[in-house]
Amino acid sequence: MSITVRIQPDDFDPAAEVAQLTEGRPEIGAVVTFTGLCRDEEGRLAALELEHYPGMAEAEILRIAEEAGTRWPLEGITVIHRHGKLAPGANIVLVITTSSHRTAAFEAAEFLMDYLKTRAPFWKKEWLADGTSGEWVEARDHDDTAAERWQTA
Amino acid sequence: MSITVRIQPDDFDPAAEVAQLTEGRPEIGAVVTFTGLCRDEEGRLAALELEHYPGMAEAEILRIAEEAGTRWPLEGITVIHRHGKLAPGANIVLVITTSSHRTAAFEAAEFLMDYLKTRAPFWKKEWLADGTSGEWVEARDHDDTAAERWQTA
Amino acid sequence: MKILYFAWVRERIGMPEEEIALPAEVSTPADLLAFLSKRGPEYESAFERPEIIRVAVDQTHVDHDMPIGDAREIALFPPMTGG
Amino acid sequence: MKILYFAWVRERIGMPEEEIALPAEVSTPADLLAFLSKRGPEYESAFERPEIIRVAVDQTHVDHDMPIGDAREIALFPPMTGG
Repeated sequence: MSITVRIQPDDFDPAAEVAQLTEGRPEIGAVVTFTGLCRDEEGRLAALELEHYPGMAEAEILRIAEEAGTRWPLEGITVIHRHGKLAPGANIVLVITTSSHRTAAFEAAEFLMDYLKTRAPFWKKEWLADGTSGEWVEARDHDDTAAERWQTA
Repeated sequence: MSITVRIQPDDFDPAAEVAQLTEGRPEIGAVVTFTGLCRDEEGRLAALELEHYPGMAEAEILRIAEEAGTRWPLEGITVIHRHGKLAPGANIVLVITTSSHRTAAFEAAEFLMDYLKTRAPFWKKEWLADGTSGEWVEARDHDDTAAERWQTA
Repeated sequence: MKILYFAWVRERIGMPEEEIALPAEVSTPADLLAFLSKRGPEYESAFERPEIIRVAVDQTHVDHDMPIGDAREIALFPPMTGG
Repeated sequence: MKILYFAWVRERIGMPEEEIALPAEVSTPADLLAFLSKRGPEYESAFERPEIIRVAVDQTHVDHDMPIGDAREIALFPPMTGG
């Protein structure tokens, strides 16, 4: 299985990343992509600023991806996470999973997102529409619960 | 919520379809795509031929999409299903779901795929690498089980 | 009544659709399958396992014991394998 | 020892990282948080709820009661909100 992890300020192109994972691979039957976008929160936000822990962010996402590879029969995983100040509508994160079968691709993509939310060292700060800096986004219990469902006894 | 359903022989462009659903929609935070591809089954297949029931195929997929819209808070759904003779590596089906939140987008995309597999009037026939026509693909119990998990009491 | 066939049901019967005048006693899909099976060996072969045949009345899935009513078209086909 | 701060921990302390000579009795993240809290009001504010602070030792998540050992760097930060 191939794993690609990138942390970058620049935007990404999901179609190009999918092509990278699938071209010349006729054993792949299912491709799931998740793209997380910056919301405007009903006009309240001018931007989200994403801070990360360089080095650990890549290492932790790689650990999560390797874990997914042991749990599901995957052909490939790509995770790209942006940092810096991102405007509403901008891409934040991309997860792609490929597999022979759709269930593996779906479950692994959900697993990766749940773990990215709760274990990858990124933090979001709100910038408000009036130009001032707002609050740091608070972690949601919901995300911890979502991640816990993957824990095995 | 916007729903787009297309049944067509031609290929589709997932990136263009995602752009259609997301542009100028800053309330969307999550985009899930599923792309189903024709596998070569370890070199055994030259093509899959997809037959469908014109009229009912569109109507049934629209019913499934409307059902998804009542179950999850979605912003948009796009389903494109190809028919005709498709070579290994070719796109067969595209499902896109958009929502404010990732869980809704993921679950709705899985629901749509499970129901497409078991309720949309399409049938796959194998064409073998030696040029002869092979068997009709048999429905898998696994797909019925996958669809049944969405049934409410 | 317009009857449509798909996939291997179509192949075994040898045509994609036909117009058939249904006798009054054919009031459900189960009746229809039994009636058609008597039309010849190709129909017998197509419907040798009637329980696996799926039925759509006017483009909507129905069970084998539902009333056909005044349908415009009835389609008979194997379990679906799309997606 | 190199100590790194992120997000509002970094903002409250007023710097992203610093070198601190840790006394021998600081052997776990819990010890470290208690030790740092005494360095001044900015630290006290950053760590006023030590139980919610996440800790990474050499870029790996650890619990508050794990031994720090001979780590090269320890990072202290709020619950993560990526993805």
